[in-house]
Amino acid sequence: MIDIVLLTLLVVIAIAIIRMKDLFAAVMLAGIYGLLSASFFVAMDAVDVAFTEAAVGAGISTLLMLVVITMTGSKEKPTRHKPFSALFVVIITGGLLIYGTLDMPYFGSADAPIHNHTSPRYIKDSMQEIGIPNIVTSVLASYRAFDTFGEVVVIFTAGIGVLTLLSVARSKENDDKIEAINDSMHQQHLVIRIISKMLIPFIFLFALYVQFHGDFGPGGGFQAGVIFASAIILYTMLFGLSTARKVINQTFVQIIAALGVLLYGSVGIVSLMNGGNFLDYNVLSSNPITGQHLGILLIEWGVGCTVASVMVVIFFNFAGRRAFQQHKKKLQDKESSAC
Amino acid sequence: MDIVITICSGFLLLVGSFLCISGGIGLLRFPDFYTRMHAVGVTDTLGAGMILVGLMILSTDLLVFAKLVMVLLLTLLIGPTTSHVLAKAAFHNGLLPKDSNNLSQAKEKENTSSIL
Amino acid sequence: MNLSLELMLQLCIIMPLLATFAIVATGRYPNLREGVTIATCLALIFLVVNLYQGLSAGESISVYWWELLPGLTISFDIEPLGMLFALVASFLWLVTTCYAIGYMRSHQEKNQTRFYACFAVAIGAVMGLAFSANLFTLFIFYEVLTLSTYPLVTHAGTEKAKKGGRVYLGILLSTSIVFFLLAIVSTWLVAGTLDFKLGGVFADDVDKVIASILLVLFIFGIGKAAIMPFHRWLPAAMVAPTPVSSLLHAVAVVKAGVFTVLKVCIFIFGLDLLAELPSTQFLLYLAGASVLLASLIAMRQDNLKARLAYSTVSQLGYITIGALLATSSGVIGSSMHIAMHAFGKITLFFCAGAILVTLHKSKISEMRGIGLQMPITMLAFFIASLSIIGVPPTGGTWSKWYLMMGTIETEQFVLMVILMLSSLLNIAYLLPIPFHAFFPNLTSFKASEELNNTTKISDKRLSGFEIKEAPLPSLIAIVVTTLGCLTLFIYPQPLFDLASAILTGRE
Amino acid sequence: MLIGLFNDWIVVVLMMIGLYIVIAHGNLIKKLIGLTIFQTSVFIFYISMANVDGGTAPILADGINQYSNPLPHVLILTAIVVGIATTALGLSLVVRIKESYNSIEEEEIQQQDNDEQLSMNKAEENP
Amino acid sequence: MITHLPILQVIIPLMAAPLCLLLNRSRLVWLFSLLVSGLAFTISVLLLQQVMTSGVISYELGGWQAPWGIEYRIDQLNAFLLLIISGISTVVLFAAHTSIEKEIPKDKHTYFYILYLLSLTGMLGIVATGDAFNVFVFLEISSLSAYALIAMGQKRQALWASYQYLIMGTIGATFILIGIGLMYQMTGTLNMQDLSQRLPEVAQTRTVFVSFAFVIVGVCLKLAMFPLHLWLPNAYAYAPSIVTAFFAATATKVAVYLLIRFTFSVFGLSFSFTTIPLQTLFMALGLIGIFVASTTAIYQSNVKHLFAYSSIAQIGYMIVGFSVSTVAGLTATLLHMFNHALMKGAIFLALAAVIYRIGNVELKSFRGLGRQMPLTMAAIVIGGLSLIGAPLTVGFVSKWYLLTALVEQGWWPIAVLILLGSMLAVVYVWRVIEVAYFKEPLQQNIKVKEAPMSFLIPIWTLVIANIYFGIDTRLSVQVAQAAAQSLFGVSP
Repeated sequence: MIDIVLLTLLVVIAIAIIRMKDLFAAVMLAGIYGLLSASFFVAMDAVDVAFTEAAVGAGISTLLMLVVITMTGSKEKPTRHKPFSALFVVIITGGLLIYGTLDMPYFGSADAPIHNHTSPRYIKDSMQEIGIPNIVTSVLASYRAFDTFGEVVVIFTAGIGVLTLLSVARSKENDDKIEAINDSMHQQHLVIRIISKMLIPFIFLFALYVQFHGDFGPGGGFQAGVIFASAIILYTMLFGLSTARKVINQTFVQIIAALGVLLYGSVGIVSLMNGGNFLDYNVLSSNPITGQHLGILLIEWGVGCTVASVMVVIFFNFAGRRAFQQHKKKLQDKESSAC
Repeated sequence: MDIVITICSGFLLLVGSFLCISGGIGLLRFPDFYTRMHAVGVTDTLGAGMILVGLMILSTDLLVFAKLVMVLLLTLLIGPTTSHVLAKAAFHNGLLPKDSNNLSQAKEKENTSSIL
Repeated sequence: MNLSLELMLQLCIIMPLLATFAIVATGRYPNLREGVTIATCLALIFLVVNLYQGLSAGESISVYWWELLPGLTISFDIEPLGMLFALVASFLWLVTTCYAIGYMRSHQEKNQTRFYACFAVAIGAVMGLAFSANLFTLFIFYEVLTLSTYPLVTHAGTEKAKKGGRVYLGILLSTSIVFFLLAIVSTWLVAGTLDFKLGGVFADDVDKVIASILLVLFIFGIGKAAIMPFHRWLPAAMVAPTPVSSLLHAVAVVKAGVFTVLKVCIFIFGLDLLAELPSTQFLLYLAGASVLLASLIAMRQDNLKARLAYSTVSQLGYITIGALLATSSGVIGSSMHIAMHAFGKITLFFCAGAILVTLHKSKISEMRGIGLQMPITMLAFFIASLSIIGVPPTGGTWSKWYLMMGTIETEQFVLMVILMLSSLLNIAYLLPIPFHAFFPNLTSFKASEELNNTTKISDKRLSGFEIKEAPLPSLIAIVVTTLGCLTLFIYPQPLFDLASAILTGRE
Repeated sequence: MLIGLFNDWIVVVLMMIGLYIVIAHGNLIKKLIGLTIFQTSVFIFYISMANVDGGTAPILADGINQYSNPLPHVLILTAIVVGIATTALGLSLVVRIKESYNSIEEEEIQQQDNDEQLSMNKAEENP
Repeated sequence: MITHLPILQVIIPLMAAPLCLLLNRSRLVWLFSLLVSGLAFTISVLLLQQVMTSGVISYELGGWQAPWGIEYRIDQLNAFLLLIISGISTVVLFAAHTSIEKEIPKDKHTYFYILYLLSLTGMLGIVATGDAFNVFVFLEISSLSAYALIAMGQKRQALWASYQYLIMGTIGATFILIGIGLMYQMTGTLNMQDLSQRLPEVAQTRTVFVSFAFVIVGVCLKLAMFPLHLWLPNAYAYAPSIVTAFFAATATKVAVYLLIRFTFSVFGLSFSFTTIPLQTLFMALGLIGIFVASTTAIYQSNVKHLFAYSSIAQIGYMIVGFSVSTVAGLTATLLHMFNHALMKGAIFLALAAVIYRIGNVELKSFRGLGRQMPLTMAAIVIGGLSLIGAPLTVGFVSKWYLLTALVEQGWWPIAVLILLGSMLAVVYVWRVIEVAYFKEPLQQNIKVKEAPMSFLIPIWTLVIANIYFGIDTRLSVQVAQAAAQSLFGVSP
């Protein structure tokens, strides 16, 4: 029953997003949408997914959108043309999908093909073959490890893409100016600064816990990476970009991102060297189970590194762009006032 | 023994959820931003806290207990802070409580020396 | 020297292309460049003549290069018709080149290197076309010819030239791609082969309807044959420099067109099948119509080259008719007419060019009395006209004779009448030019007025001496071709043998 | 039937709302929000397909023999990452567009481009 | 190592990308990625040989057998595509260093090469894999890098084009995701081979029909097939010219591959073409696409736009050949994929050279280039002839096959339409040629010189390939036919 309720709430929120002209509100609603769907995933027993969705849908993506809104302004202009064509397309597509659902196995029915063809093996044999309780992790990291590799590469690609689009050549005096802005901004947030100072270590700790506990409970490299990054992002927001950049060198972070991907790949290469197929962990050690454990540990670590550092890089570049823009605006104002 | 635990925890949970609901109602009914925020802040912290305690009493596994303690600490830390930051931000951006002429001068001071 | 005939055959096609590179390389030194060109011409003629002897010695000469697609080979094979075409083309190419040298130099044309290079490519394509052993090879060289002549047509580079070029390329490419290619593909699928075979490639039980559709596709597709309504490119190409026009009209393009028509009729369909097809009739009358109409239009042209162009259109009609008559005499007639018309028309164009270069006149109405200044040229013009019209003592007689024979054999009296009529029309639009040129007094009073003016002007311009002929190379070319016209009347035997050998296979 | 497919239908509705926002709205950020909603709804669709009545989270434990299907979870983990990657890239594009066009409204941007094109054609006509 | 070729094909460029970030020295990175791409090319050649001799290669990733693990499955079709992609990328990459100096700021060069390698990886991955979901993942890799690469263009329109592409592409990918989901729900497997065996049982269900529809629509969005092509022209026109050359030659091919793979291998011939009226639909769309796109191309003032539209038209040809749904038709399509890659690669590289010298590719600035950049222009002319389908160029070969396929079926009118379409190609190619050869050069570029060697070598490699494969068609035809036959289950 609870799933019906959640879904209905989701629909309500989605409609609210359509009507909302204020982008800020829309973004917040989108965040709530993410959070709700995460709780829906919990209700559906998909704890790992819920974890990730909460971290991403409600966390990172909302954050990024907010940063962007601060640069682009948060009012949406009403569109002049009537969206009948869009409505038409949507109705056709939706109708088609509804039509398609008619022959689908019913919700939760245990005799649906998906529960009877491939998955039984995962559930039954993964303990013998991989030896870790969290089936999702074993499928993710061993049976379909290559998909996960692809996922890491996707996130890496996104990082590079953001770098190409937003990175600004940084010069010392720019930084100082930006820093000045930041300090004036951040004088006031004393309370929250202290609190977050208290919290950040624990967040890191939690990230590590998620990273290494992924084999036994929900969690894994990706979630850990996001949490890790979120701590750094929190720090950056409160203490200013340039300070954060002093603490964490961006080039260094980029290199970590690259290394993460390389780590993942080289696990595969090593298994090639040892005479197995690519990403075949059994050959990593004399005992297959140990091999599996080792392999999964390593690749999860690679995932964690890449995700965390890419998230940090992305945020740094958004924030850096923002500071850069403000700095430029200042200069322009100076010139205009001068002449 | 069991029965006691069940009753206590049930009581706590009930109160907690009641507080949460009242907080929600307050959010809808109260006149302006600050009062609403007050309602939500207080009741939520307390409500959530009580629910957590209730669950703690129920919990048999130590690990679960520890986790719940952490969550409680977290809420206790974060709830007030967020309310504080919200109120501050609102006040800085010039949102005044209803019928608050006396506060307006205070705001002037705020702007002149913006250090807490 | 003892090259094997096969080697010669390949050289015929490759040498001009190699020459192109040589020409481009030596582009900086005109004399050297044209030396190369002439040398190539001579070598080419030598090769072709050798091949001719080989053929008449009864040897079968064929070369297989490679298989482009499974079943589609690029291969060459010499048979009388191709031989005839090759002979005419290679000889006239030499002449044209000589003429071109004189013309281009005295006209100070720009980028002549490109001109000679394309010239060489064109003749190479013609050779390939003439010797091709299957329709596919023929098609390839057909397209190469089109593309290589495009720069020649637009040589001037003016807006007018470009417009002409567009029409030229537009019609030739579109017809060849849309109809010709389609026809070839279908033929391949229907008959299973594209190799030229005496008596046709289609099985006897081929569906008549499909066959006739194919025939129509072919005749329209071969736009170079300039059957109406696809003749527009020919007048449009008039913007080209005169040597090019003569190349187009006499040597390469149009002849390639009608040659292809003959090839298709004889070696793809075969005369027997051709005679049975319902569409043949229709096409015959179409050709007849284009003969008449073109002649009529030619009457009304004042620009000499345009008039000649339309006369070409009508003459091509003759050849097509001959091919479609599907009788031996018809074939003989049209294949001989290829040669005869080539010599006649090229002479006419040379003359037109010469007049343009020396007296800067292109309008017929201005040409009264120029015979006094350019007697040789106009004499040549007169003889060539006779050959086109087809009266003794010129080569044109024979071909027309055989065409008539053909029409009578097949009892196509309408066509016979048409042919006669158009010959009369030929007289009407060709002969006046030389007459007025020599005997201006014959003209009406008003005309003589003009004449006086013109002569005065000319007197002024040519201060002192009367005679002012074209530049020497051009003049030589004119004389040679004129003599050609005459010789072909007195001594048509080899030509006739080739033509008659077409249907019997080897001699 | 109604109960059996009700979830799927709501999910379809969600997807379509997302798609509608993407197509109909002119604001670039709004489009991206729509895109996230669209994708998230697809995730919901996958996850609800994985659910089994009386199943538990696919983490092996004693005494439980009915787990929900782990494979869709894995797929969606990957898909979520892809989603955030796309969003990040899209947002950075939006920032740059705002800088160079000084607008994030589709219509205005199109307008500016068209004007530019027209002016260029004019320049071509009378150089 | 020979047994691991399938995975190495993908993994080598993939691993190279992050390494580039570590190298971070423009020239060095260029050489490195050139080396890597060359390596990928050699591997693809080896793979092709292996497949042609010993049939389908199956490679189980992580050592888990097929329906449970991910499988790489290389048959003639994949091998052919792998060859095209890696070959083109190598040739194009050769010119990259010189070209991007002018077009991309110095500090972004490394990122450029990384993204280039990543998109190469993505395409190779899509083609090589035998797992439906893995396709989606690698599709996203290639798409994301594509968005970023396109956004690197000089003009601001590049950003807008890239954004539009991003929206369209993501919708497409999500559609594919939905389609795969429905498929999975009906069969419980993601492996293509397995799907093709299990789908027929449920072929009659509405769900499978819908999943088919979604996959096809998604692919067609990526493919820029006629009604869904709106993102392509700007994306191609404003991207850095190297990127344009690379994508124009490869990206759409990959999409066509997906189309073929899903219709023929996964859903199966009988389902795709008998149960569903795909044939008529695609035939119509393809033809309309040819005419609309070619006509639009004629009216473009920017040469990159012009050839971008011609690409859409060429896709139309592929679609037509595909929808004939006979061995001959499919062979024509595959051949045209190969040939179109060659001609468009050559043309767009030549345009890159023009941009390098002149700075833009407006038609008016082509005046007189025929004299100033003879070799580059000659390349465009030959490429154009190939587009038109003149004999002795590759264009003719594929056109010939398409025609035979159509006439075999007795579809004369369509054959005629195809030929008319190529007449339109004549028109738009000739606009460029006339301007280049018969107009006096503009004042500002009166002293433009021929493009540097680093352009001429790759351009002419492609041009010569254009002619060579137009004359000696054994290799391409043989492979294409083998692939087509294997897809139709005909034993060659």
